[in-house]
Amino acid sequence: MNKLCPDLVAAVADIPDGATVMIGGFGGSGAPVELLHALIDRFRATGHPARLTIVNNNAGNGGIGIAAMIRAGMVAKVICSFPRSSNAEAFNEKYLAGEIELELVPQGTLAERIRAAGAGIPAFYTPTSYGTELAEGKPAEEFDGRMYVRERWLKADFALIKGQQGDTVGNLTYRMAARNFNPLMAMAADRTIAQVSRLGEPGCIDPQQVITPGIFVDTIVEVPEPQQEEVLVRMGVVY
Amino acid sequence: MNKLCPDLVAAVADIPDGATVMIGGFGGSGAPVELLHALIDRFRATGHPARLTIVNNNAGNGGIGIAAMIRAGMVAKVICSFPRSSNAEAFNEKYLAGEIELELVPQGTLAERIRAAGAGIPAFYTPTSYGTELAEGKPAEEFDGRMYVRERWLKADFALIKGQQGDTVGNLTYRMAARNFNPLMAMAADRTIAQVSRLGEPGCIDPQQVITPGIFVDTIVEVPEPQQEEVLVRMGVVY
Amino acid sequence: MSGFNIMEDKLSNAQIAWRAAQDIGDGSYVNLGIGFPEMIARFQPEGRNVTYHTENGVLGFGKAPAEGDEDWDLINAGKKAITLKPGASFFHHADSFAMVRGGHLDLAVLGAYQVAQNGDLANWRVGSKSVPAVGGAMDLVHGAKRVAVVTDHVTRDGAPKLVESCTFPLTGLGCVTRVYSSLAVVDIVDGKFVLREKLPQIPMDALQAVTGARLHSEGQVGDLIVPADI
Amino acid sequence: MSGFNIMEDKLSNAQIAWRAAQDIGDGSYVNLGIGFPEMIARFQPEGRNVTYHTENGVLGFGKAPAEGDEDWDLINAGKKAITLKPGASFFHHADSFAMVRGGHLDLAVLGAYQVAQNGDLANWRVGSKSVPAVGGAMDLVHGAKRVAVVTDHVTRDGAPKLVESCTFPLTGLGCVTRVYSSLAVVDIVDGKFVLREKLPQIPMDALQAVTGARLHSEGQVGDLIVPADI
Repeated sequence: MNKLCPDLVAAVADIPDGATVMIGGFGGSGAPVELLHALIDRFRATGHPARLTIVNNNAGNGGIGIAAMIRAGMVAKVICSFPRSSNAEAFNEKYLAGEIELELVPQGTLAERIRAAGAGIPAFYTPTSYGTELAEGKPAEEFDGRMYVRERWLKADFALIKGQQGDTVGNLTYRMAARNFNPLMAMAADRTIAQVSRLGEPGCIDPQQVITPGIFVDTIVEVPEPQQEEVLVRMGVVY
Repeated sequence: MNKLCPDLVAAVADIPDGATVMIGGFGGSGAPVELLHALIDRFRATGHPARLTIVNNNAGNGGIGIAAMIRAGMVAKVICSFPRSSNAEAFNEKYLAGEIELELVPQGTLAERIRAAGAGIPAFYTPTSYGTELAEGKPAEEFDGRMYVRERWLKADFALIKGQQGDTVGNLTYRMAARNFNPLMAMAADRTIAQVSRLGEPGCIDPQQVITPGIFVDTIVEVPEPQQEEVLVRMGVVY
Repeated sequence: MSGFNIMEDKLSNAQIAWRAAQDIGDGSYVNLGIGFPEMIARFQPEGRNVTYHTENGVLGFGKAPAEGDEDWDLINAGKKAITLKPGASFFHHADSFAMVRGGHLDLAVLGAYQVAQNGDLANWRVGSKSVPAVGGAMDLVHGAKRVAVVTDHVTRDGAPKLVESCTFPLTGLGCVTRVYSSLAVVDIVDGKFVLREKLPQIPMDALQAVTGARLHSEGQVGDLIVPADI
Repeated sequence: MSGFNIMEDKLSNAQIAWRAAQDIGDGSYVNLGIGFPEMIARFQPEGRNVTYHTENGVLGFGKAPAEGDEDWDLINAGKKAITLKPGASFFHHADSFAMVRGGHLDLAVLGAYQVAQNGDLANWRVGSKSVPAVGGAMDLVHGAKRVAVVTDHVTRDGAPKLVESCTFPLTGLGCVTRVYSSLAVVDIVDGKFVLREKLPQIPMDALQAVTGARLHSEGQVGDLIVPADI
């Protein structure tokens, strides 16, 4: 019941080759940089986990985080809405060389597919992408005189997320717009691993202010002064 | 932009005959008792609004709130999951006399249909009720080897909800388990009318602690010491 | 019949609840249905940490407050007053049923009118005369990883509640995995009732006689032994 | 052609943004697309209260902070640093797109590669060579109550951006209701471009010549007049 994990190495030790891994964050806000770097360390030391499918809004930026995972060669596929960014060379090079697969999903559909997975909804209808190439091959149907596309849930084996305040039973809060995809991914993965800036005992978060209830979190590791992806990218850091 | 309404009478003045009205609350927690009683006052004085369709988890309890609306004769139909309660005579009598229509919806499906309406999702699949009489007439489909029922969104003309702290742009928090259906209904109605126990200026709620963002609220009225439905029922109050 | 009287010698509801509580593992997330199933929380074995979920948006609640200390904004799905344990959280109804439907609960325990050997459950409506009410039962039976039933083995009239197929309106198809009855513990495996434990005093043929479908056994049938002082 | 040079005499992006800003009513909830549309917020007329939404989960944000004051956990969908106004709120991505898809925004303003006379919009991808990226555009065009486009009237090569039908990959079908271009304000009504305003200097035939589909008019065509000092 105590979900506390002593260190980053142990937190990511169970992710196998070929896993689908959701990674929280939008741009540089809410990205679990330390968890990702621990995963890269493991890959460099052992060659595992390889051939990962990554789910994130973006496809990495600069030389750290997801971009560093891609460059390290551990990512086979990216499911995202917006692979473009200010420094997206890591993804771009692999993509244009045909070395990485891309599943492009409209941002709201991506969010809703992840939420649907967490909520036990295998499929839903959305007006988004109807009539566009991103709807090709998907069932379409009319409701109340308007056309909609049917989308499937999107599940993952693991979610790596970043919270602000956490407790040992897995309750989480998020800092400002760093919330983004994190609470949704926590619901949609078989195992959710959260890094938090502050860890406390149960009761340290007002029950009315919990954003992610602990039932959605399996492993929690404290990273007291987390790095901010945007800051690292601007400093030109390469991991 | 200032959504503040000076009094309860004005807050409910626009609800017309035949409207579908979502009413927040579960059991006695989170029920906007004062808004409902203002609506009853209006009906008694003017005969309007009549023939309402009410959406709530329950179908009224005791002699106040929804039960009093039913007894007053202003309700034509109830959409709910659990019309039974400790003192459900108001609904039971009308129902068994064939004077009120009931649409029974499983509780999770009710919540999801309301959320879907707020989120622009016209239909979704759920395993709930598959193979039961509540799924009769609904499309069913197999996903990943399991059967699901297709459910439609549930919209309303008005939502009457109860918050704890509110501000003049419509942001809301809720008190403990009084949250229940209130945030969902706020999203799903054309017009959402909220009573709050405390009203403040914008900024009085930490942006990270807002549960219902103001975009979902149209009218807000302060009721500083709201009555608690459960307490009124236990006191045997009849409105 | 070795003098066993199923109306007198059967387990009480409290004893059934005790037995069900023994199977709830440390660290589990559990939803207990309104009424009889709620009683299970009282018998949670010491040293096990169990987190209780209630449909109306509370995770991590504890016992009922003392009379007079109730806060009616802090209730469970049965509209009874509850208290919070440290680490509790509140959420709205859609998030609450995301927990249910999304398979995040380890166990849901419900009552039953009838359970069929294929796992079908009927527990929401007996006839068509009264006011129907379904609540969250239909969601719970398709959401939790395990769905157990606590029930008397027979109705007040002595009719079997474990049946070949349900005659009452269904709550869910093929959803129940284990039944804790007043006489036995029965699993549902591949469309069959598999007897795991029975009261030692009741002969096998007497148990079969009050069960509406064939009871199978796989290896040893254990003794259903419950502390007498419950 | 009365000496009108569409490359020199056209409105600047800032002037187009100013014109678009005039139509945003008091009390509106608005999403401004990344890049050029974001500029509209600068020209919000005094006395009007407009609440801005950004896809990554912020409602009620204000201007960019001074350089050096950025907090990179407080950004907009374009990953630019923002500040909060009193009454702001944070929410997760599913709730954010519930606002979008659920029809809660009064207006979304986007850029365009092409807009067709039936309201089709192409704004996410030009060819198949580069890395495709769609973001929230496909959600926004089907969610907001009104979808407006701000754009140059023609491409850098002088090709019309208001066209009979889009040749680039579509973002959404029949979704645009108004176009603010560098030469005109054009509504889309029943599958037709209806000219509402044009720069007074540009002759009607010159405007039609750089428009890829027939410009209709209903009554008076207004003068598109923008302060010169913008």
